[in-house]
Amino acid sequence: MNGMLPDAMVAVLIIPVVSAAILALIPNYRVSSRLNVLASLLTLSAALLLFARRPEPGQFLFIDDLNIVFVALNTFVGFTTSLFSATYISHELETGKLTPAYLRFYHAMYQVMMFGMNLALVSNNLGLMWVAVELATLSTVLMVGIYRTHEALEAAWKYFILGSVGIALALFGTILVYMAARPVIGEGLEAMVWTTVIQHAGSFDPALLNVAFIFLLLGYGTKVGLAPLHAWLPDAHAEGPTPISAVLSGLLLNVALYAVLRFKILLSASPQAIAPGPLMIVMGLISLIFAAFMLYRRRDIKRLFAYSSIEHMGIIAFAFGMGGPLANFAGLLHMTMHSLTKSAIFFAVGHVAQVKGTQKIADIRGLTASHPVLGWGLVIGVIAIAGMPPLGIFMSEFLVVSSAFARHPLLALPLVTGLLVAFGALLLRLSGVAFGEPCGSLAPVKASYVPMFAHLAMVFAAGIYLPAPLVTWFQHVARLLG
Amino acid sequence: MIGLQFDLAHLLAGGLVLLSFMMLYQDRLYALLNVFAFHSVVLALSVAWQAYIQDAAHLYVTAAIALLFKGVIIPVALHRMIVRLGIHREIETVVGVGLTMLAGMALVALSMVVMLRVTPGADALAREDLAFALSVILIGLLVMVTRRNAVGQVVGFMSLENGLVLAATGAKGMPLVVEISVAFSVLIAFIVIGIFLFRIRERFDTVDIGALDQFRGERR
Amino acid sequence: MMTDLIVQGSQMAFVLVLAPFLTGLSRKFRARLLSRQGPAVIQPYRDLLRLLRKDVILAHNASWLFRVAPYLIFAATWVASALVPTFATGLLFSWSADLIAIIALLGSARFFLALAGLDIGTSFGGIGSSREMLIASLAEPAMIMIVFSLALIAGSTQLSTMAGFMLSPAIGLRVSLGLALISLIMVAIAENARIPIDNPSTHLELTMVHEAMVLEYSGRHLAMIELAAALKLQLYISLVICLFVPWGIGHADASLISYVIGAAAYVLKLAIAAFLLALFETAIAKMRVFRVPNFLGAALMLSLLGTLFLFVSRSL
Amino acid sequence: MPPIIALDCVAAFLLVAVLAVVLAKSTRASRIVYGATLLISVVAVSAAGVQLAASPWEMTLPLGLPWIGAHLRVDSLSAFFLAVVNLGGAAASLYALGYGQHEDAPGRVLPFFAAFLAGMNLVVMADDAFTFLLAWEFMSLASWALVVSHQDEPANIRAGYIYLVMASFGTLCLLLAFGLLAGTDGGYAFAAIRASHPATYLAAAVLILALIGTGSKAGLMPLHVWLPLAHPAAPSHVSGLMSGVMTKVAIYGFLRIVFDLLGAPDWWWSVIVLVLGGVTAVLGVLYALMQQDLKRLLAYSTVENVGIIFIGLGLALAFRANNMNLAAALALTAALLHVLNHMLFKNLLFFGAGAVLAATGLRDIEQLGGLIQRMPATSFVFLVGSAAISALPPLNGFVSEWLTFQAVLLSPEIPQWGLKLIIPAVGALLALAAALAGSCFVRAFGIVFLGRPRSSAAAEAREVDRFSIAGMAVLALLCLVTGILPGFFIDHLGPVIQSLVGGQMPRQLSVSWLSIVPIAESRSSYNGLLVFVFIAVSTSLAVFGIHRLASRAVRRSAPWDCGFPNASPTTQYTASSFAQPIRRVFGSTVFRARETVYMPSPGDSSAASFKLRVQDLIWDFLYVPIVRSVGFLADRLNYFQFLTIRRYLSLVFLALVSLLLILAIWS
Repeated sequence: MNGMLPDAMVAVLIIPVVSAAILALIPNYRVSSRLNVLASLLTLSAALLLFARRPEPGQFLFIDDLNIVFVALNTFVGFTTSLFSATYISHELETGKLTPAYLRFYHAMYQVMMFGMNLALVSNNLGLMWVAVELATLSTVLMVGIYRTHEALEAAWKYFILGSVGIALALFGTILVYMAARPVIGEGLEAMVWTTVIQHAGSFDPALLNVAFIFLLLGYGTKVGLAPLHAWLPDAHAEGPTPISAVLSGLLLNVALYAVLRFKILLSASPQAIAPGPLMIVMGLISLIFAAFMLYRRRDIKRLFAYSSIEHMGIIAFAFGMGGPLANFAGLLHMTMHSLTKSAIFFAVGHVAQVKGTQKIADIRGLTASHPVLGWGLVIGVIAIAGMPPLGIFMSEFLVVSSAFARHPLLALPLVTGLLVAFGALLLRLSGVAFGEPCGSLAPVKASYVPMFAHLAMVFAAGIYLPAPLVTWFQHVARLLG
Repeated sequence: MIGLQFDLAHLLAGGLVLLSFMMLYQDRLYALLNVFAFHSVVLALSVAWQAYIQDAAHLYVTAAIALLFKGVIIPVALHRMIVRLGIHREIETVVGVGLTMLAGMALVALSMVVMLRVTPGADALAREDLAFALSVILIGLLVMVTRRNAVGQVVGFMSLENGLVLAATGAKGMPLVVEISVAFSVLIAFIVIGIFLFRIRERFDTVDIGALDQFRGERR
Repeated sequence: MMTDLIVQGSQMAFVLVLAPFLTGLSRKFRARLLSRQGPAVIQPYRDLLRLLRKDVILAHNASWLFRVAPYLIFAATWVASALVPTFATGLLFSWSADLIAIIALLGSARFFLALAGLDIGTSFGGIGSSREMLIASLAEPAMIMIVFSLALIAGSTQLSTMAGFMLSPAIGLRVSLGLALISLIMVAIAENARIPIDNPSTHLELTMVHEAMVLEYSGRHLAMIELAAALKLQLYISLVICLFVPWGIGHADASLISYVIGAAAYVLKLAIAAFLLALFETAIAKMRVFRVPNFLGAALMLSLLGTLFLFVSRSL
Repeated sequence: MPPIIALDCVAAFLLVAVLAVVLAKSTRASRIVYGATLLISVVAVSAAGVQLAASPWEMTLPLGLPWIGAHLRVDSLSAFFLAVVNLGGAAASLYALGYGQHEDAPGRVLPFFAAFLAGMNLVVMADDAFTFLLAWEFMSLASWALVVSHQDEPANIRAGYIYLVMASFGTLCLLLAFGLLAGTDGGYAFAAIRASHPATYLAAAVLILALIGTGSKAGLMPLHVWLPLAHPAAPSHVSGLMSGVMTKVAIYGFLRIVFDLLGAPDWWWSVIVLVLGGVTAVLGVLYALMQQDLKRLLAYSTVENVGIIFIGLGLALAFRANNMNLAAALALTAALLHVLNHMLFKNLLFFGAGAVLAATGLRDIEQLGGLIQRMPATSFVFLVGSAAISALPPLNGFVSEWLTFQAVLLSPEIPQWGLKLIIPAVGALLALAAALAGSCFVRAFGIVFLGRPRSSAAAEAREVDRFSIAGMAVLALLCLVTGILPGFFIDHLGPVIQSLVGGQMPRQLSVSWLSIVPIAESRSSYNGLLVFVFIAVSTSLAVFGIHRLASRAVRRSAPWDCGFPNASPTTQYTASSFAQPIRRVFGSTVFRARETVYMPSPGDSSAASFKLRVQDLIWDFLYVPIVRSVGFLADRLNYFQFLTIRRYLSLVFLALVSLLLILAIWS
């Protein structure tokens, strides 16, 4: 046990790679789905070991207070999602939407994706982080297109093209950062190692950093799904398998956001450079309000919640952009809560779509009557995502809005407007879906509710009571984010 | 010696920008491809030159990749694809050439303004390279935006990526350059194959992206 | 204490006895003005007694409310009018309800009267109640406004105090007082269903309000309601008297003589008021129901104006 | 230690809610749940009563915002509202013991009922912004679930939707207000807020936000639109709670923020509150007069009463701004007493409406009539409620309005001219509202209970079960007690008033004959007890005397009706015809009432027709445009869902270029 402790960080990466290789070889989908769950569980436990004892930062990998949170969240949601997908995917096979061959590919890719995201999080090297994000993106592209339907392929293609452009922009930003770092730190790998870069950030050339940040913001912002770079997100969510939608919303967006945050820290470390805050605030507000209005005309339930992800990413970007211990804390909390809630919602939506055999909102009615557990679960989820107590997102929105209004009243007004508009839209759709005369099939749900309610329970608990260690941790990170 | 180094590098980088401009006003796909091939060759040269003056051996690999993959294989592949798709004599730009050129000018100017802000502390070579690279990237994006069909856009994307490589190699001692260029080649291969796949599956009667996303998520 | 109780009791008896007399008197004056002989002044007493002795004829679907209402109406009105000083102020229970409360008591009476009108489920009852409530809902605010302006002058809503203040030299001649008086009279006319708002002596269904509500009543119930109506008329008149011409009114702890004087003065004023009322009623014609709002609106405006004047003059 | 009990009660309510989820299926669930809530509320009422005079009790739980924790505090104000809330809750539970049996899907009602009570209790106890808003929103959520509990009717779903959107709008306003109060470093605890005195313009902003936030929950015009939709949609005992109690919790919020947290007021604040209150009172009752749906009528009358309460609050603000503490105390007492009174009779009336609904299945009063014969008990208590809400002595509604009038009469001492001129006008509005309320409830009671049945359902109505009647009777009794012994309640309000305006009315119970004397006996006094006794005595005197000395015989016959009685019940005055004169007077301007009568010419055999159109102008001119503009924007932006990839790329491109431009221009 002690022997492997230092390598927990490596394990987080190795386990997915190995299991991906194995999964690619196993024909039987029952075994592979179980194995998938097992692998995710192992990754999760490895990630948790990181809390126990933190390895020294290396040239390529490291763990600090910031990314350990993300890693833990990432692996946890990865695990629950694998649980969900294990029950979900078999149904896809029965309905013939997928063939065993594709299923094998699916499971392998799932682990590759997890690997990519974990790598992006723990990498201590800007270049490596970039490569990892690209890897995660490409793997998700393949997953999105897995159904091979016209719409799926088209969504995948859109995702692919926009994603590649984003990658390119991000790369240029990374190069610029290197250029800025080189005169101070000297040539070679050292100038790309995060831990060293951040130490000398103060003496970097601000002009270069400015340009770099713009490219990085747009590049990784494309992945975050900030408007107007969001175009890929709704379709990718809507057309891919639901577990992937859950992972996209719950994890990939966070990973990209993590990258943006890193560079925000870097920029705010150098005094003369432009303040990254305002840029993020503006993009956040645009995304929030845009997505809020887009919610009204959605007909596909998964696309609806995809747009709500854009909205929440906007809120988070706003919070981090505002900065300060309170807002950063709120941002972190909101991000965590959003991942949990949104993935829970997608679990529920997945069940709904399988039972009713459609994703069209108009064709789903009276869930609380026809499928009480599922229906009320969805209601709780939407209530939570809409920011109502006693669920976690309420707390973060409380902090964001109140502190924003105290500091920049004029910024808070569009924020509040966006929140209200989005709330109206979500509730409108919810009351259509959850209440009224049931329609469609009344067949019971086969898949397990465990992941969904596990997430909802956590969100609920967080809304009432945040454990002290977590709080101190978040506060520490918030201070770190400046 | 420094002077010569500088001048040659400068020349090659400037050449790249020039070629990007030429791409802007090509309305025939063939011509576009040819210009692009030339673009890649020049890139390969400049990378090689950088490899020589930085005496960084691994950059030669990048140069080779640029030369072979983007200078030869991809253009040829696309060439044949165009023939097979029978779209070789399509004239397809969105806005008029003149306007595009003006936009290109503006972009170059913009990138200059932005980049020359950089304190001369960073060596001049890097600054020049970066300025040129930035303009190549922006023009590449402009090409992508002003082209209707997928091949044109892919070419635009690749020229953009050339700009990236130029920047990467211009950055002295930048690690992972080779890996990155490889990764990008893979990416481009994906794209090309993607187009090709769509063609073969007979899902889309043309690779015009306008048709490709006729569905666009939700019907109105 | 005991004497106080007696005085209070005599006040209640006094108003009760005097109310039909007032009605009879005004009828007599009216007849005279129309150069008719007219019934005797004590005719109302005779009517009441006869009604009391007659059987009650109830509609089949009359509810308990219909049977209880007359007594409640009578009681509320009686209590209200007993609380208005007639021959003396500051009686034992005079402070148990101030002017606002008295108006509200009349309101309760009206509430039950309107309900009684709806109880049988005839169309006439409905007409009556609906129009009555319309009139009330316009007259009450006007009345409250009058109370405001008077209370602001006298610094009290307590009738005894107000009367005392009116007697005191502190009171000069004021615009608001005049306005208040006018609108009070208008309200009184409306509330008592007199011409031009309503005509107490017709059963012409298009015009009637009060009579339409009590159409189904007979016998002792009708007697109660008639008596209540008489009491109400008398209440308003004695209100005008004690607020605007309180001269001669005695005070609680005064001697028996002053009471007698007060009573005499009161009866005299009552007679004059009856004459004026008759004069007024013979002078003008009944107006359409939907002109009533304008009439009462005018009253409301006048009273509000009076109040505002006061506020202004107060702060000058 | 009573306050602990109050806290335990919240916990107990939540426990019951969970329990209700568990045994929602069982048939005896509703009996168990309502019994439990009844028990808990009674305990809570007694605890609150004890706490009313005691010194504030505080406690901090390690919940909610981590670095602040959940502060709970029960001072006299909270205690008073705890009493109101739980009294209403107890009555509702008692009533629901019977009424709840009619529920066809109890699983959708029981858990949220208990949760709703818990939420309201928690709001009143909260002592920091986060806990307050959490409880506030939880309350809205639970009540929303109750509104949509009869989910098969689309109208209910719509009502719930509008309700929750308005609620969260209000919550966001409160959130902004608290954000201002708490300041940048986030001192969310009320204690910290009290300590910090915001700048005047900030305070004004907070006042406006608080007015919007709490007003939207209380039903203040023009934020009332959800109320007449949502309150009737819920099961009747819940409607009673929402109208009678939840609006009061909103009033509590206003009191807590404006009177307690915000510090000394500015005089012009009161102008806003007074005008809004006056307008709300009159418009509310006018709308109530036009309604056909009994429960909606009651909901609108709730709007009216909220207006009356806000008039009292506005007066208190005006006096307090001029340091006239006694006057402020009088006005505030009036307002708080009306809070209690309205809770009593509005619950009673909604329960009555529920009883009618249970007995006939009808809410449309045009279909009802003659119920006094079939349901004597219900009709009696409903009559008491109607008399009380019409402000008739000797019942309780009159006392609070009388006190408000007394407060209005103190206004000439105020120096500001604006107030000098506005307060009398508001007084006139108040009087108008009171008078109109009278005719409104004559109409309601008369059409529903009197006359002849207008439908077979009404003709076959059955008296409701004894639990329901008990629930209503208790409230009716309380209405009477509050009416004849107001001094007792006023004295118990003393500490509350003291804590809010630093002054209180003179002790009333010491006054002889138990009458109430706001300032001085020479100035004004009222004695509900004596008035009651007088009326009772003289009534019985008259009855006794007449039955003894004169005749007592009764003969039954057909109604006379001017000689031509008509057998058909349709010839009775209908509700709309009853309201017609008032509609003529106010309607044409206030709500665009349009009557179209079609009378076929002689010989034409087609049926004559009468159409009446009444529209809510506030809805048309305030809300419809908002909805339209949102829809418009949504449509416009929706194009972004349908662009080609190239266009999306150009978006990215434009974003990049514009940012670079900014960078080029910047510095």
